[in-house]
Amino acid sequence: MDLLTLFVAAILVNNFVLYYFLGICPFLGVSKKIDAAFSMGMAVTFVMTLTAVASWMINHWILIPFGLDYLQIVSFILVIASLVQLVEMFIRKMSPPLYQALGIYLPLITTNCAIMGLALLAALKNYDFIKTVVFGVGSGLGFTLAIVLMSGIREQLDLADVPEPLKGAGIALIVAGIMALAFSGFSGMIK
Amino acid sequence: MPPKKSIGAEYLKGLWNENPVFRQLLGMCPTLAVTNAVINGIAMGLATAFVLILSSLVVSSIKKLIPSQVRIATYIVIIASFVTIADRFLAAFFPPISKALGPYVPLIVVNCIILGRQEAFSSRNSIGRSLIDALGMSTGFILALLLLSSIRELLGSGSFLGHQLLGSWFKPWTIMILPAGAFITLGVLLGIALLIESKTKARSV
Amino acid sequence: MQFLIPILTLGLLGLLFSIGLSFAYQKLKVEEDPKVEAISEVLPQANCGGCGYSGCRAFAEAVAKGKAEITGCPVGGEDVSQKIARIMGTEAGKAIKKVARVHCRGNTKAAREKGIYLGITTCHAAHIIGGNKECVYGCLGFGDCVRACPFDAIHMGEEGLPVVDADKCTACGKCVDACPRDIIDLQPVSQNIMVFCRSLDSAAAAKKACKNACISCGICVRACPEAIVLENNLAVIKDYKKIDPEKIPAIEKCPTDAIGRITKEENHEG
Amino acid sequence: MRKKTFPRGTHPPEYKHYTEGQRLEKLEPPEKVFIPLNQHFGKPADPLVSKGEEVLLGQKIGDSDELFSATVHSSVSGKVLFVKEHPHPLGSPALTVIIANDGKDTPHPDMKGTKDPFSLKPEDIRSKVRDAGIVGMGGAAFPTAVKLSPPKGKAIDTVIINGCECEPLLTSDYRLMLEYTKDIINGAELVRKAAEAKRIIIGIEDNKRDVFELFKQKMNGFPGETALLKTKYPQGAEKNLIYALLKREVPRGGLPFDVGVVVQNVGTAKAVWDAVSSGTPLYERAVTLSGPGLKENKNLLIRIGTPFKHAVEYCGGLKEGANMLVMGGPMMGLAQWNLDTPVIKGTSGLIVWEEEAFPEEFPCISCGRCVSHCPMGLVPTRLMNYSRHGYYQEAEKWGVLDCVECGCCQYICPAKIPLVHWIRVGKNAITSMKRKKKS
Amino acid sequence: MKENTFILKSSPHFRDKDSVSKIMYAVIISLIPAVAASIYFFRLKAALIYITCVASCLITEAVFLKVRKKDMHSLWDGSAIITGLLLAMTLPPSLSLDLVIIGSVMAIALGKQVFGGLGYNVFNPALVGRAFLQIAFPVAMTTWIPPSTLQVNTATFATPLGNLKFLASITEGSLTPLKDLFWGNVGGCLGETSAIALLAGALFLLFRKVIDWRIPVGIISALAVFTGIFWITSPDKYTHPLFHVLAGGLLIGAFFMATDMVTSPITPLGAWIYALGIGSLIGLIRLFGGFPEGVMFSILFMNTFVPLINRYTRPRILGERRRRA
Repeated sequence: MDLLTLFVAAILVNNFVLYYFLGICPFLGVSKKIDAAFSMGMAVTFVMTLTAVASWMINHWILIPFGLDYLQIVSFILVIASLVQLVEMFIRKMSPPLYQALGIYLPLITTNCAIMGLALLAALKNYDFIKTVVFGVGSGLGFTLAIVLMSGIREQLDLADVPEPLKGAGIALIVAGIMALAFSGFSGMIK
Repeated sequence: MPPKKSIGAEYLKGLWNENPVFRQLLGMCPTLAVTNAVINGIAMGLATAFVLILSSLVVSSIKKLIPSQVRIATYIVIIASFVTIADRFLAAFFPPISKALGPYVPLIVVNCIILGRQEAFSSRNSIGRSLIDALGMSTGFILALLLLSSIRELLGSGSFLGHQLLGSWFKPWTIMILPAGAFITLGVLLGIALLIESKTKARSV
Repeated sequence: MQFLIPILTLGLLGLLFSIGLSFAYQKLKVEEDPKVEAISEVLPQANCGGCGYSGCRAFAEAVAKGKAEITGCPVGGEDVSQKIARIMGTEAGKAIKKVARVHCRGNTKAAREKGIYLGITTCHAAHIIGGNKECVYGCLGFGDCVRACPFDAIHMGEEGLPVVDADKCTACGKCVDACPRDIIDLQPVSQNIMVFCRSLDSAAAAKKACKNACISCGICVRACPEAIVLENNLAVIKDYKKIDPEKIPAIEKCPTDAIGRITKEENHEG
Repeated sequence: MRKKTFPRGTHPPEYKHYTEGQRLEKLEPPEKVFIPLNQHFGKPADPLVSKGEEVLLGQKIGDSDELFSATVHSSVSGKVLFVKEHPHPLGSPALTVIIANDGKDTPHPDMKGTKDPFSLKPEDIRSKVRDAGIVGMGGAAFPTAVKLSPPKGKAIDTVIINGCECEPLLTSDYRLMLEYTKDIINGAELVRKAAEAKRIIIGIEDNKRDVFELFKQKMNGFPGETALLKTKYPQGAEKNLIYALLKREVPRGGLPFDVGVVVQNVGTAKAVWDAVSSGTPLYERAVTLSGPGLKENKNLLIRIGTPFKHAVEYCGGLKEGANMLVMGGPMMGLAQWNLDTPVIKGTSGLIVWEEEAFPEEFPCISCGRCVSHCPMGLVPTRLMNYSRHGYYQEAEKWGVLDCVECGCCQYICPAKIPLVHWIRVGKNAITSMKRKKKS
Repeated sequence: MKENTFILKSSPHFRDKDSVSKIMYAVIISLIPAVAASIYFFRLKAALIYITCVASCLITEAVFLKVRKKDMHSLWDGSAIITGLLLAMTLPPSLSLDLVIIGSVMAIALGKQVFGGLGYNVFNPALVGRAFLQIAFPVAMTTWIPPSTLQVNTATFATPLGNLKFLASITEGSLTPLKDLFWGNVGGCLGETSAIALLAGALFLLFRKVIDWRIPVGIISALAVFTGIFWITSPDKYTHPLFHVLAGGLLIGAFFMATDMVTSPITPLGAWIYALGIGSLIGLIRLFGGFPEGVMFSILFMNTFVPLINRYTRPRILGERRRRA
């Protein structure tokens, strides 16, 4: 039940985008088309899961035993950057269609603060291994939900008469704000 | 390569024309996350400026030594080191602020402003120019954070830097210090920024 | 010992990853279009994803393949899009600068209206129900070309005909595609004499529909038979190079102004 | 008996009472007729006559080697004045044979009847139909001979005779059905034979119950039935009619023979009978002249090529202020601007009224009425939006090419958005893009 | 005969008489019984809130139209008045008027005009205004006063749903009687109290086919099923579905807010998905959430799904092969 709560909370209540403000860049950038947004979401979920595993291992097997907590930032970012690049190359080699669907979003993920944020938050909250993984998957799905909803709305707004200065990022942020309002209805559901 | 700008222009472009937040839409995560109070915004801005300026200095001074295949990785390591220093410094001397900023100080490492400037500017320009550029960008970033956090703190708590400014008649808009308020305020500010831009452009043509 | 552990850890991690990466890099190198490189060069390299693509490189590739708009980079703004346009343009059109030209002088005074048009006010929409003017070949005047221009180089003139700003025009061809009646084409900027009519109607019908229509009288053909011919009731400049500059005044004797030099109003240069 | 129908659709006011009781009158041919060579779906015919030539009534004056084309015949006897461009009801001017009527109506010797039409072989019927220049007379003017010769492997089992006349105001088909019942049934039987089908279904809307009963009686002895349909627009649209009667769905982008059906308008059936039994080619058709803008409302049998002006004057002329002239019904008809334009084979009606100011247009409020009324199952508002913003690929994905332009969506739209016009823009853009790609 | 004075336009040439403003004014008419009921229950205070709300909505709308150089005519298409009325109906009667103005401005500005005005908004404007107030001023928005027809202790007064939230067990306390809920003799937001008045207006709208019947039916049945399951399994902890249907803002939400044409799906199947989603989310939030009421959040949340729903519930085109199962 704890795990389920954690999972649902990561998706709805403590949504990475709408609550933690993580991954805003791709959230604004790759949310113009639903298909792209969904692929991006899936790619992020995938990388988040991997990162959750890798960062937990680094943190608990190397950094903590040696008392090197302060190297967290450097080593996490190294892990993520290399991991993403390896995965990209691997996918490109193994499955070109998958690369077309997911791989092209991977470079963008390297500098995506959602991934780094996940590693840091998981370390900060002292989750055990299983919890870290669940947290990773849930957060990834939460990101996917937010970005796909956003892309649906933006596809519709593309056809709307949005005031000129607000077109693009402006209206997207306002929509995100109202989405955050709507999502806040779930607060209190999970303590 | 575009024609060289004067030193002044190189500095000023970060304030408006290439303002990282309002014009380039970079570094949105910290911009939104830590601006619920002015003090947090300033601290974040300063920390980012510290990292940006020092990384720019280092990158521009060793730019010839870095092989191009691993340049991004190298930049990241350099940035990460300075971020660690900033993080530790805040934790040691300003624990409450460090606590308030939470994971967002370490997250400076993935702030696109910093990496973007290294790739786009420091790796191609002299140390002096990079320094000016980094200073300009930092100022632009700090100003953006200051603006956003002032609005949010003023409306959300009726105060500025913790001092109660608005009288008791004012009912604070709690929403402004919550995520929804952050998004909406920034969205509206972006709209205003673009509006000003298009107005000034129309006049200059 | 205190210093050694972090150095070792980081060093080992770095070594591990760099070996893996360089190995993979060697294995998976991909050949690339030089245009991609060139476009990549002028992009801001912020990898912000604002264009909808995964980073600047992906955007450059998409532009090079013609999938993305040259104005797609929101960070770079107009500056960058013009640079990209130039990169893409030099590939396509080499040295001669071309501009869009409008081949119709059926302005609000000259062309007769058919009736009261109460439809959607775009050229395309008017065209599919037969247009608002009696001439079915001429400009409809609703400005589809103006809306299509990404460089703000076409404006609707006072008399209901589009005017091209030759300085701003990059000859991208958007307006040519947008015009449902094919009255815009791209021509070398130096070419200043042309036929301002596309009507294939017989003389009487054309004259009735528009005061400035080509009535296939043949004056221009007689003035310069080596370059101009009549085809389907319309004068056509077959070979611009063969027009003798001395014969231009004779050509300009056209009774309906359907052929002649581009006027200042029609060409906003410098 | 349960009335058959199709899902969705709408029911605009009928206004059929204007002309319902008006018998079909023969309109005397005018002094000059203007016969366009392009009166059908497909390639225009090539002229067979030239300036100054004498022609006889029913003489072939245009033909083409193309499959998708139809022959054109003179509707009067007299002298050819010109062969040149003339205003055409479909929009741009088209090549037209202009004939001065000598008033004698001397018939062409080729107009010979057949003694026993029902004993003819299918291919003979088809060639007679082609020679007579018969096209679909409901409005689309698809060459009938082509419709009767399905490609190999597509067997036809049912002939549907379309007696719906679902367009408001029009009653020309109704009068035909009332006055030429036997001819229509005979024509239907010939169509069935030509298409080698098993049965005939005559579909009639329940606002024409008298005609339904009449056909039910007279269909005795013919292989087929008469079906009563609910009065609903667009009941007479081919794909919807097939669905209503047989519950078969013509595949997207397909034609009725993909589901073993041929649909013919009642007017076409009569024309087929005339062509085969008496050798008369298609040079005359029934036209409803109606609407509040005309002094008198009538149903007329008009020679092809008669200018609108002539017919309008026969009805007493236009009323003051009449500013809307539509060829066809008010839902799918084409707005006309010139009274010199001639009646063609696809002219089912000429409607005139005074149009008030254009209603104020609102933004779409997504009420969904267009969706719940579209007989094709499309989302018109989305197609409109994609088309308006130039997203033609998306529009195509959402089925813009499946739109039959029946006009239900725009009729029902509370925001008064010109949905059909936008959809036509989208369709046009997509087809021209495809044409460009091919070339 | 005059030439070239005919009108050129595309078919169809007939148009139905219904129009957007007629639809809007039908909605306004349908709200009259509920507005009248609330003025009866809460007297002058209610009237003041209504006037302030509608006026500030109209003014905000006018300012936007002016700045964007749009036709002032569309100020009177009725949509701004509806937003004002609906927003007022969801406010607690005790709310001070300055907050009412803030809410109205936010409803029109953030909920409608930033998207381009009528027809383009993604979220229900009245609910955006309401949600803004709820999050900005949580205390003011949950301070209730009893209707003037009810004699109770004002200090501990709560709404029927609030009551429900505080009760440890259904059996121990006194639930608001259903009869009061039905007539509206209870505390709560202005317009949501009287079920009978709301139903009267809703019937009119359904009769005029202004609203899609699927949406209220879907919402109410989903909520009834959701709460019904818990009621059957443990009736001492949870109350029966009828209470949930009549209490709080459910009726006004189901009939007047969720059915807002602009922000609800356009396809029939979409309407079902949307309605069932709202209904179950309301149940979820009411039974397990931190707020006593979930109508507003549920509708806003499902509003975000509408573009996706519209996209993936496209009707089958005639002749299109059925999708493989």
